[in-house]
Amino acid sequence: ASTPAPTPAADVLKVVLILNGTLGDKSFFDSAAAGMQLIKDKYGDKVDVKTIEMSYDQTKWEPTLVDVSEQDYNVVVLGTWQMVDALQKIAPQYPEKKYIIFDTTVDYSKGDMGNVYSITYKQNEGSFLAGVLAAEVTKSTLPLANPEKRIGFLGGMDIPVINDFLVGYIEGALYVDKDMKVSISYIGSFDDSAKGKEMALAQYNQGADIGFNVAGQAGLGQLDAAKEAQKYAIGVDSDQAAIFATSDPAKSNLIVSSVLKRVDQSILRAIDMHMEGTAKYGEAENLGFAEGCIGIVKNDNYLALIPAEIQTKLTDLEAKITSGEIVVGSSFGMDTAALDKLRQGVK
Amino acid sequence: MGKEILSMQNITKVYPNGIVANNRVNFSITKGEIHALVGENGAGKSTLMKILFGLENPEEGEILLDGRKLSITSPNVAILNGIGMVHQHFMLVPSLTVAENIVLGSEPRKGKLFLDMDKAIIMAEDLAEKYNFDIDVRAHVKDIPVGTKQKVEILKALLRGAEILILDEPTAVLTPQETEELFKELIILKEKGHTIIFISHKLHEVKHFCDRITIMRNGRSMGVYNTKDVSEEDISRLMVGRDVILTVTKNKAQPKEVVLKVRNLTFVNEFGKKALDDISFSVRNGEILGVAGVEGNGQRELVETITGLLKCGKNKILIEGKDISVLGIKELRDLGISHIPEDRMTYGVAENLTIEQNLISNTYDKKELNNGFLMDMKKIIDTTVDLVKDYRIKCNSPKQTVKMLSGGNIQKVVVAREFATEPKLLVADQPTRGIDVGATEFIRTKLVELRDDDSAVLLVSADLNEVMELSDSLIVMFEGKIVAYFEDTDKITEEELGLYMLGVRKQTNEEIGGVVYE
Amino acid sequence: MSKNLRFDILRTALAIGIALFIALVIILFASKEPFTAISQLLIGPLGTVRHFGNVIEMTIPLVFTGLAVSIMFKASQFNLGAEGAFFFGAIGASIIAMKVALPIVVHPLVAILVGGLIGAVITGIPAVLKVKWGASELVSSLMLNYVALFLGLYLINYFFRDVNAGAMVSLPFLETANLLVLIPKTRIHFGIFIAAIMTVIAYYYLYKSKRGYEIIVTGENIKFAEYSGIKTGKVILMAQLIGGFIAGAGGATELLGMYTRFSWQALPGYGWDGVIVAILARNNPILVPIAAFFLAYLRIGADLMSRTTDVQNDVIAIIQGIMIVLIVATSFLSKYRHKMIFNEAKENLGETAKEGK
Amino acid sequence: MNQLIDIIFSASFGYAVIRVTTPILFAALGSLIADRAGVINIALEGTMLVSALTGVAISAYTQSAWIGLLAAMIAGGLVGLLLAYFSLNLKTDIVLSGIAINLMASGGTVFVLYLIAKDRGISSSLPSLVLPKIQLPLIDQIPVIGAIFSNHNVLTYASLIAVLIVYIFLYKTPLGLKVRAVGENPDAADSVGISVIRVQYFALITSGVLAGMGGAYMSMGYVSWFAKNMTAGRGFIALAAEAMGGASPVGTFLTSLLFGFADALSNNLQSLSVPAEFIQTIPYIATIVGLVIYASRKTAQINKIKQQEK
Ligand SMILES: Nc1ncnc2c1ncn2[C@@H]1O[C@H](COP(=O)(O)OP(=O)(O)OP(=O)(O)O)[C@@H](O)[C@H]1O
Ligand SMILES: Nc1ncnc2c1ncn2[C@@H]1O[C@H](COP(=O)(O)OP(=O)(O)OP(=O)(O)O)[C@@H](O)[C@H]1O
Ligand SMILES: [Mg+2]
Ligand SMILES: [Mg+2]
Repeated sequence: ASTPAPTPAADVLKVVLILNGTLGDKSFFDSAAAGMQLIKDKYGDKVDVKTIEMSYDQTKWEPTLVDVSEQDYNVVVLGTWQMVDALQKIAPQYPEKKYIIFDTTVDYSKGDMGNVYSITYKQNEGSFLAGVLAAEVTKSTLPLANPEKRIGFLGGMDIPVINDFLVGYIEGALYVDKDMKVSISYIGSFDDSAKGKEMALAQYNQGADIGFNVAGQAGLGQLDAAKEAQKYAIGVDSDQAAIFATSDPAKSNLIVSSVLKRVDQSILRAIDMHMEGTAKYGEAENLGFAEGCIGIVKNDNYLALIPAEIQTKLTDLEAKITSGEIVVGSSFGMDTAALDKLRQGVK
Repeated sequence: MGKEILSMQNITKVYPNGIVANNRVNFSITKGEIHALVGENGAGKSTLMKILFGLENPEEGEILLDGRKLSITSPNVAILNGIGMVHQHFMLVPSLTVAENIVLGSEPRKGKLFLDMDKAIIMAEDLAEKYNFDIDVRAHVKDIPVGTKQKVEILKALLRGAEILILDEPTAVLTPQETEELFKELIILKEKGHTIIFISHKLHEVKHFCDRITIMRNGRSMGVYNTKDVSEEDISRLMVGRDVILTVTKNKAQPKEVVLKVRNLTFVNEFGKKALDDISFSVRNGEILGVAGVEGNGQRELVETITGLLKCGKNKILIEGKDISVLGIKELRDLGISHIPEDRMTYGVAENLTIEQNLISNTYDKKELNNGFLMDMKKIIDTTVDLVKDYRIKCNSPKQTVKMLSGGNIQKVVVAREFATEPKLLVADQPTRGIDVGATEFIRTKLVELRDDDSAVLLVSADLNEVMELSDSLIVMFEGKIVAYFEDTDKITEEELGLYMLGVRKQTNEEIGGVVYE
Repeated sequence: MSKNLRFDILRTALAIGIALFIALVIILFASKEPFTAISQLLIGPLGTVRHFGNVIEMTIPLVFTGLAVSIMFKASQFNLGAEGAFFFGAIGASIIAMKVALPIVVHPLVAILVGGLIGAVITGIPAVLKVKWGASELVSSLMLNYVALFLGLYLINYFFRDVNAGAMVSLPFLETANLLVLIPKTRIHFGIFIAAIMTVIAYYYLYKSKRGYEIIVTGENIKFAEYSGIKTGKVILMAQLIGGFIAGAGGATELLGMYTRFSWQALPGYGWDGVIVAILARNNPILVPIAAFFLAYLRIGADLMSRTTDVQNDVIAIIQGIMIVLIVATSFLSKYRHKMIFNEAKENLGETAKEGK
Repeated sequence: MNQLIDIIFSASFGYAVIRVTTPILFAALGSLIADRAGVINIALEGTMLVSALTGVAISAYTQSAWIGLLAAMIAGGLVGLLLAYFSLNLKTDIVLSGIAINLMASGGTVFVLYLIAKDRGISSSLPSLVLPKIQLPLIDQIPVIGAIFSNHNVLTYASLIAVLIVYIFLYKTPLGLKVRAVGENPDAADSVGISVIRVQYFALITSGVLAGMGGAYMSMGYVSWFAKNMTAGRGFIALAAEAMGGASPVGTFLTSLLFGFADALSNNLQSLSVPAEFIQTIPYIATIVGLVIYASRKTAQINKIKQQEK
């Protein structure tokens, strides 16, 4: 190893999170880092946690993975599909290490990966509820709703994870009303919140009265746009109403709900299982409502704004999805033509 | 003799490349004199004056102004102490107007904040009128000819009312009349108590107008003389270290076939003005055709159309019978045209490249200098070392950048390159501008040699002395037209020529038609 | 001359020293383990073969864009086309690598050639616009980079996307297309030879061939070049095409050497890095690899520092900036240098004076 | 197609164009002043970032948007000063200095953001303020015009006034004349006693202040927070706009507006059935086309003159 590893106290679990990006995305990298904090909070001195940002330069990812594997960490946490190839190559070389990969799964047929636990999320299911909520709001008589049946979707980039949200969202909207129209914009960036705001404003100007942003930091522009245009918004990943609850209540009050993708919870859950010795290394798990890793925020705003019958409907649907009664489509494995058809269908 | 007002003592200047431009130079002037500073190219005159004006800092030595020690760290300090300077390589801002250039740095204001352009124009106009300079002060500097630029430079310095006025070769591009006019003014200034330092390679001017002379050689001062005690020959001997023949001897020309044929050439410039108006003439090999005229009467356009820098219409210019309107500059050069441009710093050299690189710009792609894909570096070094030696370009090595040469030596680089190809047609626009007497002699001799080797030469010069001495025949241009043709240059006088140049006289069309040879 | 060289080395060393000192101060402020951090920064890359390999791996693309930018800058074409050319060259090479079945050795070479040609087209456009209409190459190249980005993403996303992949990436390359890894335990690939060859060719082309001479003269004084008979339009176009070719080939090489499929979602930034490298190398191809290595070493050292200690990436950006500025600072110690020259000149004068006697 | 026309001719679109133009215009004017003084300012992007963060931080701390703006302008000026120091005193190549400053700004702002907001991405935890919008008294009443031109952020109007001020400064004041002279021929300026370095310092600092106002607009008007890398290339677009505008204030204004128009268009067009990637290229292609038209008109003029000769 490049650095002389300090001798670990025998019973301290050393966990490292390596992020193939940078923190501050207000999305799953931040959430994963928060997960590390949850672990530290829960286990205190019994664990040692560290987070490494590898930046977006892919050529650095594999070397870092090798580095941490060679060092004295017990568990390596990493995420996204882009890390899969490297992990499939490295994990078998370090059988004594444990790997937890989130938001994707390794191909267990490609070698001995008994030390890898994969976590995926049913974001399409959470997004389905957002679609239902948005469609209900636009049809409703809420103070800022208009008669037009149009809702908005603001994506960061035209990529599978974002589109997984989109597919669930569209299906949810159409579940409520076959004629529902969805304005779809991709910002082309996860940074440019000003552009996010512009695009959201354009959607609101075109008749959407509620929008759903799935664009990390850039998506926050939509919340500003909502305040400016006096329309509704749905947040993503974390409770976005809470971000502004104190600093800007006027904005916060327009955020009817947020779709949660609790990477933090899923990592904590994995370490819990590791501590208990029940961890499912060598397996993949697809987490959703049941595990508390996907959800939709029901905070005071939501409770105050959303009519009771819609609230009930959402709760019902959540149950139906959890039970498998409703199966929500996914963008994974969907080809571009099919996706396009879906998008054009609601324009 | 007035009292000494300025003295530079033991000045040593070493440039960053290690060249010692001034070596313990002493230089002093007395109040109310016109003091000439002469010396070979690269002797260190400009450097000494740049030090005085705060553009360069000396390593050693001190400057005393009125007996006070003064450290001139920037031109601003110099200006505040009443020192003004006219640089030969223009210090002008091309996109600004003449008036703006003149007032730059001491602009008249409207209120506290705003520029008073109207006042600036009036100031500039008054000044030009006072010195009898015919300048449109509203014109942009980029559009005016070199001679006018020179006048703007002079006006700039005069406006500031400098007590000590340094003129670094101000007369190189002026006509004799204009020079005369300038000196009248300088003498008025002198009588008012101003002191003038005058650099020139034209010794008769020095002899005529200056009180004392400091002669420099090789970075050292060779002493101070009263003008009346020394002859032009003495001065040149002291400068160069040997006797210099000031006139070129040449045999009568033996012109043969027509090489350059210009027929009914008209050129309209950007402002819609006819810079060239129906010009026709021919130049034969074995002769030098001179073009006389006050700057700005179409000479530049004429030269640039012939050499391809400006495009002309079909069948207006033919070289050995070939219509050049369809040819690029490359093809023209391949035909055997050489060109010494008016503005050496713009067209003549790339100042950040080495002397070597500048010397091969017209031959770099010739077989002799190339070995298949690569250039033959050894050959290039050999040829350029020879040229540097032949043309006495003063430098450490040909690998030195041109920027580090003195003005005259830059000119020599251009001349060496353009002569070296033994051209069929040489278009020379002021070939000896800024070149010292010794080198001028050499270049003029070379020019005559070229002629005798059957080159055709078109010589443009504002230096009447030069055109008259070198040309076999002569045309005079005025306002874009040819107004006179003299088959034999020896048969005219300077005064006569001046009348044609100023548009007072004009020959008949038949007389002018003589230069067409058809 | 050797004195000058010695001086340059001394100057650079001192500049690096000062930059490091500033870096140390910043690190002291930002870190609880400043000494580990600084040693990681400085000698981390020398720690293991793998880490040193990382430096070389990163040097390769920097050499390509550094050369590309050098040649374009030499012609005084101040533009950032290398960025777009690198990106689009990589796209072109990817398509060949995915879709065209060719034997080993031939396959990557064809892909790199195609990448180069596409890169040439990208930088050729600003050149044509400049030569034909006088449009500023700075603007058009900057804009064209974005066009290249979005057009490239469109191509990949709509025609070559791997629908089974969990991210917006292309299909995997065919095995035959990958560049050979040369040194085990590292990812140093065959591209290093291509980069070396490009460097030598670029050097000879620029400084020893007549075409290079034309580029240099045109870049220094376009009016003088025209006056001398050089067809400056053609020269500018040529310089841009060659620059683009090298950048495009660089993108292709990087992709085939370091990746198994196309997966960039943004411009990778090597064009900007190329500007840094070119300026560090004073646009001299032969110095480009040194400058590229320097930058790569700095970056990898910084990475190691952020990975193993608590110093964040952001701090590293600041340190890098300071280092780059100081090392290129030409006025640094210039007074001292002038004194040295002066003394030397004086000595010479003394000698000649003696000889005179 | 009808949909497209509806969009373009709506008042909200016109309003959006002006709003999108503001930050670019500020930075482009900054670029203009530096350029005219012969010192190309590549650091605009980083300057905007630094100022955007400063504005947020100081407005949150002082609870005054105006002090925040002032601080942002000062911060911009300081970045300009730093660039001047690097390039004019240390004599580091100015392009490289600019790139280095951008590098430092992108890292430094995140670093500082983390120190003050404990967040590496966004400043939303800070109670920062925004600058007010202004209702234009009479214009407000006119139907469509009012909707387009009234009720913009105070900095939007400031940017328009800045165009005028820069124009007057450059062409009607002694210092402006000096700036132009220095930019074109520093030797000439030097020879008449103008301190070239001082003028260039001034130009770079002013350039920084202007870019700083653009940055303040981003975080205290356009949106109400600072976010990592939020300028997203606007500094470079501004460089392009300035170069395309022929380094004249009015030209720069028009090209900034053109860019704003194209950008607003691309933001609105996604509802049409064109791939997003194509729409995202609109501003850039529009710029290139605009540039070519502009440049070719100039060459056409020259050709026309040449035609006459024949
Ligand atoms: N910027 C410079 N860098 C290096 N060397 C220089 C520089 N300027 C002048 N020199 C050298 O200093 C010497 C003196 O030059 P200077 O210009 O003072 O000569 P000069 O007497 O004015 O000559 P000329 O009559 O040709 O103008 C020359 O050898 C010249 O090459
Ligand atoms: N525009 C310019 N750019 C760069 N260097 C210049 C410029 N003008 C003059 N120089 C340098 O300054 C020095 C003096 O040149 P200048 O022509 O002023 O001297 P000079 O004594 O008038 O020369 P000459 O007697 O040859 O006309 C030269 O070394 C020259 O290289
Ligand atoms: Mg001189
Ligand atoms: Mg001179």
